[in-house]
Amino acid sequence: MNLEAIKSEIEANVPGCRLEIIPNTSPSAQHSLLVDSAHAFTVASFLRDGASVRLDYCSNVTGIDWPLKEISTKTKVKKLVDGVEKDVDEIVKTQTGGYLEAVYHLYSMEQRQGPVILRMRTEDRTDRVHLPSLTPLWRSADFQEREAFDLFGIIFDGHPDLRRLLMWEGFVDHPMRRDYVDPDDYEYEPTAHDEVLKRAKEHQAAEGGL
Amino acid sequence: MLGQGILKGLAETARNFFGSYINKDRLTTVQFPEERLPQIEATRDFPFLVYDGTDWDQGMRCVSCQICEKECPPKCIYIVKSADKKPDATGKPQFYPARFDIDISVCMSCQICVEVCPFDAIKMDVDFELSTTDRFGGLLLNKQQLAKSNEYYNKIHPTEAAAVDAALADERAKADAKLRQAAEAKAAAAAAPPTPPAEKTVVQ
Amino acid sequence: MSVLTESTIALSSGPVTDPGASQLLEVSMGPQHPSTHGVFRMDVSLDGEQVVKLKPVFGYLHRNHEKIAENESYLGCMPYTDRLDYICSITNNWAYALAVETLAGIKVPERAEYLRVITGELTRLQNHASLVGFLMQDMGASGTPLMYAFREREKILDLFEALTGARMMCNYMRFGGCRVDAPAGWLQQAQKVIDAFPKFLDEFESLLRTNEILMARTQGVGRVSKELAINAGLTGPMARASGVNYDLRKVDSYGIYDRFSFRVPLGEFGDVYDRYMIRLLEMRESLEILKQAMREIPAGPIMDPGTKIRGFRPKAGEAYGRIEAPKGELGFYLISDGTGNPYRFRVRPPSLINLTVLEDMCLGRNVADIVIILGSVDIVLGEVDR
Amino acid sequence: MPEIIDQIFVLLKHWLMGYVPSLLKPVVSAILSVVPVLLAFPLLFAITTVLERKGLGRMQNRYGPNRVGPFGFLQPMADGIKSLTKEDIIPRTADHLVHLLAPVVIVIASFLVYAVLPIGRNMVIANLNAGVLFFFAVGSMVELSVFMAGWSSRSKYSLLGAMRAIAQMISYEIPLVLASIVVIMAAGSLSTVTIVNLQATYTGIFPHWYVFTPWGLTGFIIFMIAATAESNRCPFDLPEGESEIIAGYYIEYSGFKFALFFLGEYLGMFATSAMAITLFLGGWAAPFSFLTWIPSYVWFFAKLLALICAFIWIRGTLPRLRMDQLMNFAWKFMLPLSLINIFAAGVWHYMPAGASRWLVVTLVIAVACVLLSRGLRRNQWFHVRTYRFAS
Repeated sequence: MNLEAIKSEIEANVPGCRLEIIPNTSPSAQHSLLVDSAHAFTVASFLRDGASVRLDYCSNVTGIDWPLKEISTKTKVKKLVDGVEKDVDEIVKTQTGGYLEAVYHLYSMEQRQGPVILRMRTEDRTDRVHLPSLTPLWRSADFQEREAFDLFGIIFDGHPDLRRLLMWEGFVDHPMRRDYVDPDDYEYEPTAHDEVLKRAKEHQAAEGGL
Repeated sequence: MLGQGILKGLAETARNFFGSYINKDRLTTVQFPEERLPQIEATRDFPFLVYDGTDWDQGMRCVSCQICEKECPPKCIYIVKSADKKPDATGKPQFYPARFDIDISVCMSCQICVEVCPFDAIKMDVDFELSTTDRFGGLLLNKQQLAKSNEYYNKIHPTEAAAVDAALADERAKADAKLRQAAEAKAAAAAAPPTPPAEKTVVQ
Repeated sequence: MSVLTESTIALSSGPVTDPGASQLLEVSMGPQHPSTHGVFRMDVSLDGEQVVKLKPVFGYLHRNHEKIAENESYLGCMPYTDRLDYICSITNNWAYALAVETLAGIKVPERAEYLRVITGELTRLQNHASLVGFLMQDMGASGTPLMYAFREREKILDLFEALTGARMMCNYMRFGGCRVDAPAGWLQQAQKVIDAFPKFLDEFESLLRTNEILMARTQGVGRVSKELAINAGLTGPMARASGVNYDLRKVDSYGIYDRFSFRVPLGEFGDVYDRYMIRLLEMRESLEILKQAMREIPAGPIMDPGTKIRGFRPKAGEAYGRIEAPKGELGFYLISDGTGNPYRFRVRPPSLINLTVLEDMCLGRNVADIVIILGSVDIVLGEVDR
Repeated sequence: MPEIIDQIFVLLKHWLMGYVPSLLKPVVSAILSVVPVLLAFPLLFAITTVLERKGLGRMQNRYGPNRVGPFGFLQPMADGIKSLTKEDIIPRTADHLVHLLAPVVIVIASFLVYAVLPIGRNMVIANLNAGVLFFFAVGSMVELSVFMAGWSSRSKYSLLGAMRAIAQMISYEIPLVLASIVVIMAAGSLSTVTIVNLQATYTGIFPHWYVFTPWGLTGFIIFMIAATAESNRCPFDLPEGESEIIAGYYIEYSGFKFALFFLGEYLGMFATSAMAITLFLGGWAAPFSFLTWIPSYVWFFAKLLALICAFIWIRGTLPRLRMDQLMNFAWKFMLPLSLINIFAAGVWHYMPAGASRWLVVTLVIAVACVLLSRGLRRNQWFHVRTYRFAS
């Protein structure tokens, strides 16, 4: 099954959607399709009902956190310095990430094909974290989107019952984010590790002694 | 007829009731403290440190390379590497663990430490009666508590231990041969006139 | 039976405005309840004994497995997968190993593939056996079927111990093969267990297959239509009981499953009885696979020599690997950024996703039915909450 | 000599009574009759718990209790000590008085019914001429206790359990009483002593037990099924519903109160079994005329133990029914069948003795049985299924 073909089929049928194939260089060669969130629902419902490959089964839904990362690459550039051609290191800074991603692994039970991997990206990691929910299309996304909301903080618009799934009501942070810091609310127990003992001591001091 | 399936089921339980008196296979229960299952060779629970010879401290195979500490998934191993070297069982000077603790309340018996150890120094024990009233100290085993002899290892995992012993003996023989070769080369070199640069370094 | 009004028992803090109106009894089933198979809770609203609302509550056993795995090496993740679905650790190992192998393009030697199939199918046998036992226990059969199932499971666990060193937390597979080869005599011992297993199935079926009480209790209870089963992503015996012909051993034929001939039983009604029977039938098919695998297993290495287990660093990329675990489709989604730790490690837990339709199955049924419907889903909380 | 052994307890009591001043005679006589019963049946309870656990164990291919005392037979002692030393927890919102009274009431009610049960020849506490009526009247006090327990605990599970228990016990009381009517029709008396005496005669070597007639057998089976439901035994243990509503009406009980409930339940089971023996299995009468030399009370307890074993066997095999199925079974099968059984018994009495009445009555009951079970099946469409395999 060809992702290119699916892409062109979607583009022909869903006007205005922006699609991008994210290549996967690893031996698995499971390339994915990045969908803009405005058209994601239409694209997904087309994939489920209209496309030649009927993706009736949504296997896996998950979030990924891509924090903003600066990658500096050193390149040697030949430059004319004082009239002499010299090798000069030039540092090119590129920024990647800075968004949350939701990934859907879709299969076709009817035609026994797959996976077609859909990705959606939020605009940033703080307040514009809304993505359309695909639960109305696939019930199997129900708990998994709730989990992604719980652990990553992606807000799925249109989800029928978007509550925390694994953490308790009233928990504030999203533990699966890369920059998550454990709250200091454990009951520490002495262990073999000095580091833990130290933290325990600090914790007890902060709590006002034993 | 209503009740046929029920009667069939009743016959089955009756068969099992009487069968359990006749057929020993039906009763899988082992009356534990009096009766014990035969030791299964592959069984593992918590790691221990192997030592050669008779003195546990001197014969310890561990050279404190700390690979197991790094690889341990729940991070239950705690090693302090020695500053000096001590001769091991073969007499070769080696680093040794100044401290080697395993917190078996954290250990999950995954055997990864054993797999990654390049010196066959850490192996899995089969002793499971480890309950203690001291929840923290009692389950934190130190170097001495962990040290068990190679004979013990041979007793609990005979096949595996035999293979390890053979491999170690092989390695040692190779090392000896190498040493001998080196010594011979040295002797040969000593017989030959000394080279000036070597002398120079000595002088310095 | 809407006699359970405010006047008889304090149900909520609100005042009684209309004593004649039917009020709902809100029962919190779990987390301490003998039939929730662990620390699982259902907020149930009852009208008499009829369920009008049911909301599952998760997370009592949540330990953020995925976060732990992000801080572990690829090898270090393996023992943690044992603890997902602690009844069938070997298939969890397999799914993870398969995902890593897909990610890094590792080939698995022949003998290791056979060992994987043998241990994987033994796992399926013991999982299904204990599940049907537990289901009957939920139905109130005072332990007899459960004990028969455990008697057989014990023999399979003995096999696991002889092979992997542990009864439940096997930690058996590695990417690129298996950790240890079968010791001398193990295959013969396994053959004996496999040969004796049909006797247990016969016994179990004569005890509880045509039993009228069982049929009355389970038939027509907790029905899931085929369409809903597909849409809600039900997999494994749950989906097949609803008539969805989707067995990853056939669909993906991962490993060497295309070499074995076996059949996939399908249910028609998608009720509890179908789920129960599908599991009994699947055990027979597993035995078929085992027989063939035991016959054909070749000699040879069990690890891919080119794979470095320690300090394993796959190329940057991602992979989704899935297998047919006893409970359904168990998938691992891995993203590598080229370092020694997975950048993202996601488990697709079949038990959790099979619970999606729990409320649909229970609405309008009795309290007694909730218990057996939940029992027929086959959940393990270690996997649901991760 | 067998006569003396048979009557030894009666003679012993008479001998002791000779030393008692006449003023105290009624009181001492009552005590001397009641105390042995108060001792014997709790002892039987202890034995039954061990038997049940060992029997179930063997059915499940386990050993069962075997650590306390020889072969584990002192296990009930250990259990008793355990339950006595356990903390007695009363929920804060519970109705304390009713919560305390409920286990007491169940034990009292269970003991009261033993007054009319003939344990052996001339061995009955009170020979009431309305003994059977007394038995059912007092026996229904158990329902009161169950409701007291369920309501006073203020737990949702216990309330559900109590509701189930009330519905179930009232439904099954009707077939229980209707099934015993056939015996009263045959005996023409409500006195348990008379009923047993009528059965303790022999034709050749065979006794005249009512169970050896078609209507008697049907009555006995109906009675036993209803008795299982009355004593909340598997497969009718819905009020307790271990896996559903945890322990039903006694979920909030702990320690010795819990043990009292347990005792009450078992005593109830013994009592209904003893009543079944009295009505259908000839009470203390020996099964063959040449076995009459064995004391009557031995026969009584032997029959009781046999019935208890049957209860255990059923418990080890069957899963539990659901509430609506239970009700359907009571009202759509048991009740009509017991009514038809009464009719059949009437036909029996008006037909001349011989093969013809056997044939007619058996036919009536068999046809009723088949039709009713078909009716039961029509509502519940269950059947043994066959499965297809994907290609």
